[in-house]
Amino acid sequence: MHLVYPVVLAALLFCTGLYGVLARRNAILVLMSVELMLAAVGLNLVAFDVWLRDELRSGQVFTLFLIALGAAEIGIGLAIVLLVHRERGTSAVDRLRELREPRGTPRPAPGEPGEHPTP
Amino acid sequence: MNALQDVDWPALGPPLIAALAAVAVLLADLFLPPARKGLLGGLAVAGLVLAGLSLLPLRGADRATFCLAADPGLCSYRADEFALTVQLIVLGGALLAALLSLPETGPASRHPAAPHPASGKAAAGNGAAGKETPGTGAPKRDASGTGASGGAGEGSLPGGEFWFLLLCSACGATLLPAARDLATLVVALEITTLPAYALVGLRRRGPGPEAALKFFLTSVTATAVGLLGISFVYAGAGSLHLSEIAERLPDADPRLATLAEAGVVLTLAGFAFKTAAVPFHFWVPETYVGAPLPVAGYLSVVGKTAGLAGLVLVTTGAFPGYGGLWGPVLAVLAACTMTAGNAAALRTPAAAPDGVVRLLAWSSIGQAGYLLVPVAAAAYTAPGDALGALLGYALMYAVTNLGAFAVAAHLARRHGARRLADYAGLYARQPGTALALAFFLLCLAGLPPGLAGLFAKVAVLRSAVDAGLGPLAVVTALNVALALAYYLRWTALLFRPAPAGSPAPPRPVPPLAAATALCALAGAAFSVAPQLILGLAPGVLR
Amino acid sequence: MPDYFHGYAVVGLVLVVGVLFVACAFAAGRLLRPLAPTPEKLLPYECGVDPVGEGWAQTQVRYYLYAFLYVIFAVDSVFLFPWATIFAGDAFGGVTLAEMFAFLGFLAVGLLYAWKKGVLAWT
Amino acid sequence: MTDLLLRLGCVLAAFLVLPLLVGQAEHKVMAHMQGRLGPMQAGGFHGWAQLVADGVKFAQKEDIVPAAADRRVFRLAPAVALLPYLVVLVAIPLGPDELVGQSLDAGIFFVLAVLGVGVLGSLMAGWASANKYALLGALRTAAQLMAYELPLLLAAASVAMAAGTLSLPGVLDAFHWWWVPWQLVGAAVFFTAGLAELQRPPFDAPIAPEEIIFGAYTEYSGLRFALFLLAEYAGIVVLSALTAVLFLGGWHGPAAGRLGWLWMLLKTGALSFAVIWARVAWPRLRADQIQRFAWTALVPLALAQIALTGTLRVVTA
Amino acid sequence: MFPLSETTLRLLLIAVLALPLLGSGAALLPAPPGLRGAGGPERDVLRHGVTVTGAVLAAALLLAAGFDHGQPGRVQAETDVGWISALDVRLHLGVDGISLPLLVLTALLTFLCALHAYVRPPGGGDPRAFVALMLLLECGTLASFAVLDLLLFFLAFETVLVPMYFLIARWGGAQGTPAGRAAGEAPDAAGDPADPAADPGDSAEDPADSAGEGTPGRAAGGAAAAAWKFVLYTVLGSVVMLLGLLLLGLDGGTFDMVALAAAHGEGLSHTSQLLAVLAIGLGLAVKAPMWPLHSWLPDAHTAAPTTGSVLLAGVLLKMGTYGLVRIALPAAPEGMRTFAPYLGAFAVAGILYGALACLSLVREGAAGDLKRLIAYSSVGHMGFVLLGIATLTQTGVNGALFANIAHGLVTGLLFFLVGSLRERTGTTDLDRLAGAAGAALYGRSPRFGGLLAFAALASLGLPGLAGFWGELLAMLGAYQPAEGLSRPAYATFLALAALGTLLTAAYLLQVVRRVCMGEAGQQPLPDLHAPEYAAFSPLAALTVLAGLCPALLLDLTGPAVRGLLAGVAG
Repeated sequence: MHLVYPVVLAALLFCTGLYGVLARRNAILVLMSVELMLAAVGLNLVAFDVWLRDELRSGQVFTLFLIALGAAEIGIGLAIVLLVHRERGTSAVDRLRELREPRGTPRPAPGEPGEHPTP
Repeated sequence: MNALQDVDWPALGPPLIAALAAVAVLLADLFLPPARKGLLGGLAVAGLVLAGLSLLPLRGADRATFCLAADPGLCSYRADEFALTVQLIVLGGALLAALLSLPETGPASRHPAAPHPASGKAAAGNGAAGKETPGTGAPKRDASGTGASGGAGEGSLPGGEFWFLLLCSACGATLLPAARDLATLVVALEITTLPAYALVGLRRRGPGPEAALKFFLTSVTATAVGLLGISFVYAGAGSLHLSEIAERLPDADPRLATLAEAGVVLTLAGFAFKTAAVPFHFWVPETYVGAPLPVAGYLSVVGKTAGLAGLVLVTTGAFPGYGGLWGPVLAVLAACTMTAGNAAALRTPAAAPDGVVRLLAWSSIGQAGYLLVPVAAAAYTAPGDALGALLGYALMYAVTNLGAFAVAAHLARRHGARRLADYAGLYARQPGTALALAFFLLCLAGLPPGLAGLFAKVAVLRSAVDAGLGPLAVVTALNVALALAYYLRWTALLFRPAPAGSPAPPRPVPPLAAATALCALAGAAFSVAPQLILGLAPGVLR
Repeated sequence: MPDYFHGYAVVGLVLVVGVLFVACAFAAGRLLRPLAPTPEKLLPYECGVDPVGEGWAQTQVRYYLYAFLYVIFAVDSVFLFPWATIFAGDAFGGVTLAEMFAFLGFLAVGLLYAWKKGVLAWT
Repeated sequence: MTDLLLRLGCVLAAFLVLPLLVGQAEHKVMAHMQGRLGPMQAGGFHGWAQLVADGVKFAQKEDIVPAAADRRVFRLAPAVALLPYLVVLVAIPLGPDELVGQSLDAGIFFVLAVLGVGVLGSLMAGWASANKYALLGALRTAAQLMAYELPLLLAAASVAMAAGTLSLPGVLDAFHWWWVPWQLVGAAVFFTAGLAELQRPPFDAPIAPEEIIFGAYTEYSGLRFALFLLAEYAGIVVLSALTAVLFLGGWHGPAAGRLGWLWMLLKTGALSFAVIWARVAWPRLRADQIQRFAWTALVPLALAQIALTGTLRVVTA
Repeated sequence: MFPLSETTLRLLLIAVLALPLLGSGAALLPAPPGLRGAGGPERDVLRHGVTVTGAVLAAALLLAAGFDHGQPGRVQAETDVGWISALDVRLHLGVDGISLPLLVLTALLTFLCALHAYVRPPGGGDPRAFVALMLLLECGTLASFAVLDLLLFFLAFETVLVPMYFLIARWGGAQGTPAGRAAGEAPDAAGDPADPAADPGDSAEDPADSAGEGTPGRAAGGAAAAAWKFVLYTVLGSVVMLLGLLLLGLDGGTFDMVALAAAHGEGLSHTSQLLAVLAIGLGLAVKAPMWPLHSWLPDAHTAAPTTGSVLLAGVLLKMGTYGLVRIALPAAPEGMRTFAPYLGAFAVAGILYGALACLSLVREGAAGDLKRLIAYSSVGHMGFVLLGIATLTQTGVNGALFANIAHGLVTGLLFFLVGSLRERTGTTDLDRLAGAAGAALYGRSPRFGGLLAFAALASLGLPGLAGFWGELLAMLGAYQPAEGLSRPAYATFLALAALGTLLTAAYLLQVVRRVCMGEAGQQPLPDLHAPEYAAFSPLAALTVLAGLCPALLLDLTGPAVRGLLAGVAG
């Protein structure tokens, strides 16, 4: 089989995943998009492995590892999302702002009392 | 032909002992009666110490294991000087972070009914569904916003899970610098970071989960991108062993040249994230603020060192032929990273809640920038010297940064809001603590009497000058001056007279005091004899 | 290599046949069956009671735990299969046995942990 | 080419006929065990055509899609539930000497993987129905699948270890009679877990009519409902055949050269009978009992079986 | 004078460096029972400071005495031990004719400062910290004159930063800025910790901000802002200098100053010489300070306590010029030659600028601060030093070194005097001090007034006093600059510098007029007392001595300079 088909498929998968990561607000969907990206990588690796006729089968072995990694990531990720959802009632990434950098603490303007403490 | 690999078990000692300690803690947590859960911390610390001691017999040796039966030169694990030094940093960092955590991990048995499952947070009480409505969520948010908005002091960490996760992460970080093929490298990296997500969110109330989520999503995306790069590299080189890649990638099929270059860049991007380089640095302050303080310290040192070690392995180990590609990229990254980190740290207001953690977070980004300088320099010179500078700097940074975190953790026991202003007058009340913190900060700033920091910075700059990276050297130098402003500002605060009516600092607790003393001692030793950390010559990575 | 793909080509063919079969069945069904929708008929069926609320209200996050356990163990067992085919090779001997027990030990620890933590007990 | 077409035809035929046989057998066996006669009218002789008649009836029923449902997913679900069984049948050997739809290198792996897809059909159905009982049933299905997939995999892995191959014909080639006692625990685990995956009694909490109407299939009617039923019986066939191949020697038996296919069918039939028997003999387990059984009984047993297999294999080698 | 063995000299030099360091650490510890005096721990620690600095001074004098004056060009008392092999850093110490006077000057000034602090304990906080910081500062300054390794030089350069910062920020006062305070304000408030204006933390809210606009009009947080400005300027300079040092060391193949000086830039490409001199020169020029980079100095001086001002003017500024002579001049002669005219131009600009700024400060109604005025005058004086260096001639460089020392003595004395003046009158603001009529110190406190006038005259370069020779030699050097340098340009510099001396004389005489003269009959002020005599008389005496016997110094520096200039001249 020609290498192009799986690689193009993987590229499409990856781009879909990347789009999802960038465009989705729901944390679960972002998570799923990431998994899509990982799947694309796995496909890539297997395809290259077969194409290269790697005697060590590195690509396939690595893909197995990736599957395990992906599973672990999903496990932890879902746990975190659920926790956030329970605490905040939302899993939309852009609504989580508690930890944002505090912006522009108002400073007394020149001339206002308080800037020059008079002894 | 013997298909079996000879496994050099002693060489595997550090990660292996860490992993075994993790399992031991997990099992002990299950069977210890609630009253004696305190032993878990001791067990974890002992495991880390033991793992650190297992480095001793490996000194000076260059041992490799998990080699291919067909080609004994091709190994997946190599305990050379680079690996051992990074392992030392990682284990030491983890040990210090563990000491910092000791006072915060209480007996997990305070809620006997509430189970703490494997991820440490997945359990839902049976009535959990009711909590999902925003109505009940809102007051909680308010409470955490007006009160001590930091994670500090809001309940203790669940002991068993915390130590297990910490040890797991340390195990991964210990494995990472010794990995010599991309699969091992990636797996080690993930073992390092996966428990870290859980650690960040381990305290379920407060901002922990949010921090964990942000950390997680960004990190996982970066991992995916990096993995895509690795798959391209694999296509070009036909192997995952670093040295094979180094040999074969430049001679790859010309049709694959672009693919290989894209792979190099993407792989770098993935690892750059782990070191919190610009533009992948935005998660750092938020994550540090939301995480328990010891975990933030852990991330800032161990996580960063691990990521950096990965970056070094990939750049100098696998892509030495592409120095012209990644050298400038890393140089620009380093410059941007330090500038962004220092500029933001400079803006941190003294009165803002969590200012301390935010400052430390931004400063750690700035420091990451300095740490990237030698890596970039390694593209242009013999990598040995540059990596020596890198390791020296990393050692210095680990000791002093964790020392600063130790003092911050100490003060956070009384000042939950973790404001910079809380440090005013510390010298008048606890001179020892104040002097130690001042020393750490001056080390980080690179000013005498923090000679360790000074010489580490000199070494970094030297590597840049040596590599002919003049502009980068200038930017670095200017950043050193910039960073000085906020470090010195904090230092000055310590010696300021204590404001009337401010609460007295908390009484020292032994683990924190021990951690502070350890860091101070190590820092002092490195200051008197900088050759201890700067004499490392890891040579060319194979 | 061609053989490898050939095997799965047949599988794909079977799948196509299956899809055709289902499609034919639906097409035939469409010709045969009546179509007379009413609003009542299209309501969710709850044994004659008008539906209230949504399904998620009753959902327990607890199910997630099983998913998590599954993912851990199933992914672990993925590693078992490639290993299973070669572990009894001549050169390995007791080493693979030790490996196996290490592997089983990990699984057992995980199981023990879940059990001790009360994940497997349903109140 | 003709060979290929023949094989395909046979697989399709088996897929269409065997489940019906099992279904009819269930009607009759259950009835007799409960002291009834079962269907007697359709077709004349002991109601042999009852299921055919059922099929015709289903095809004529209105196909209702609830207004709130996710229409596309709702309609697709039955096909997703059914097709994996058809695909799996390809890889199951009927007799020696390539008497199999298609011999695959990674047969065990393939079969288990494809079977995992089947449950997706139930989940899709439960999700798309917009019915809380359906959703609850789907979630129970998912939980159950996850709990039992693991012992299933482990038990199958034990066989793969014993045979040193993942190919199903390869397993049968390596078979010895003493495998049966050796892998007995594994066989029991595999069969039980398979039963649970099929949501057959006593593991039918996901579709328990007394609690949640009909679980994920509550909103289905007509042909789509029939397909779900067909999937259930196809599942019984596949499970029995797989158990027979993996643990009972498949076509092995006296005069296997000529009568291998018969032995295989007999073993499959006997196991199918056991499935039906279980439905009559045991009361339904509660959802929590189902979970506990999986994690505290089957998984440790499967692990023990792997340990036993591995040890014996290495020691005897 | 009397020869000491090389080993003794070596030990003496090490003692000179190590004593303050050890003393600094010891100052933070509680006094041992045997050393506890009656005055309580505060007096104890201040006495400790005097003891240590006294010991250092003694060691330095002994070193100077044992120094082989027959061979001042040779590095003596040399210690060379490896330290950080990875960075090629060696503990290479030694003194020659250039560094010896500076070393002694530093030890002397610090001792006098310690004495001054013992008599007048500094307000503003813990004296333990004060003494520790002062000793650390001494250690850093001494080290920068004694080390012969580029990176060690950088280290010593940086060492002075933190102590100086704290001295200014914590013990300094903000009262010096014009229009800063209301007239009736109690002078003691200057260093009061409760005073928010003097509080470093206050402006620590935003150091960059306050450092950026630390204009004289800004009163609040003056000390802290000034300290920030000092640190930021110096650090910026020193990191740039570090780059230059690294370039020099890496391209030259060694970080050893002696070896680099002996090589006279051989093996260094023209480009790297240029870059190295540019970077090193920038860093040192900030410290020196050279004209456009001087703006931290007036603020720092004004805000610093007496000790800080004295050490800053007397010692710290010398580190910049010393570095130029010691490193840039011999190691990168080509680069130096390229930049010399620019250096000269900036130097002359500094001379004129300093003089004009002083003139404007001394005007009536300008609310000029005396400390600020002396600070600006320092800019002018250091301009002469830089001009001397820029000539690249023996005469010029010798003059520069002489002016260096002279400026240390005279300006140190001036700052001491102004500090005492503030203690007496509560202000250093010329207008408040003198008003329209003059402060009439001659009448109110004759000896004090006389000494002030003496110092001012020394500062303006009256022949027979220390200030004269340095400026004269620098100008002589400019009259005939080194070969290859544009003569007309230097002639212009010469002319402008001469104009500068005139202006200097003008403003200093004005100062004398306004401060020392005036209507009689005002309330008398306390005259000099014994401790002040002890503190001021050595400086005055040395000023006279240097003015009368310049050969004492020039004999020391001359041969050493000849060695350094070999690359430029040859």
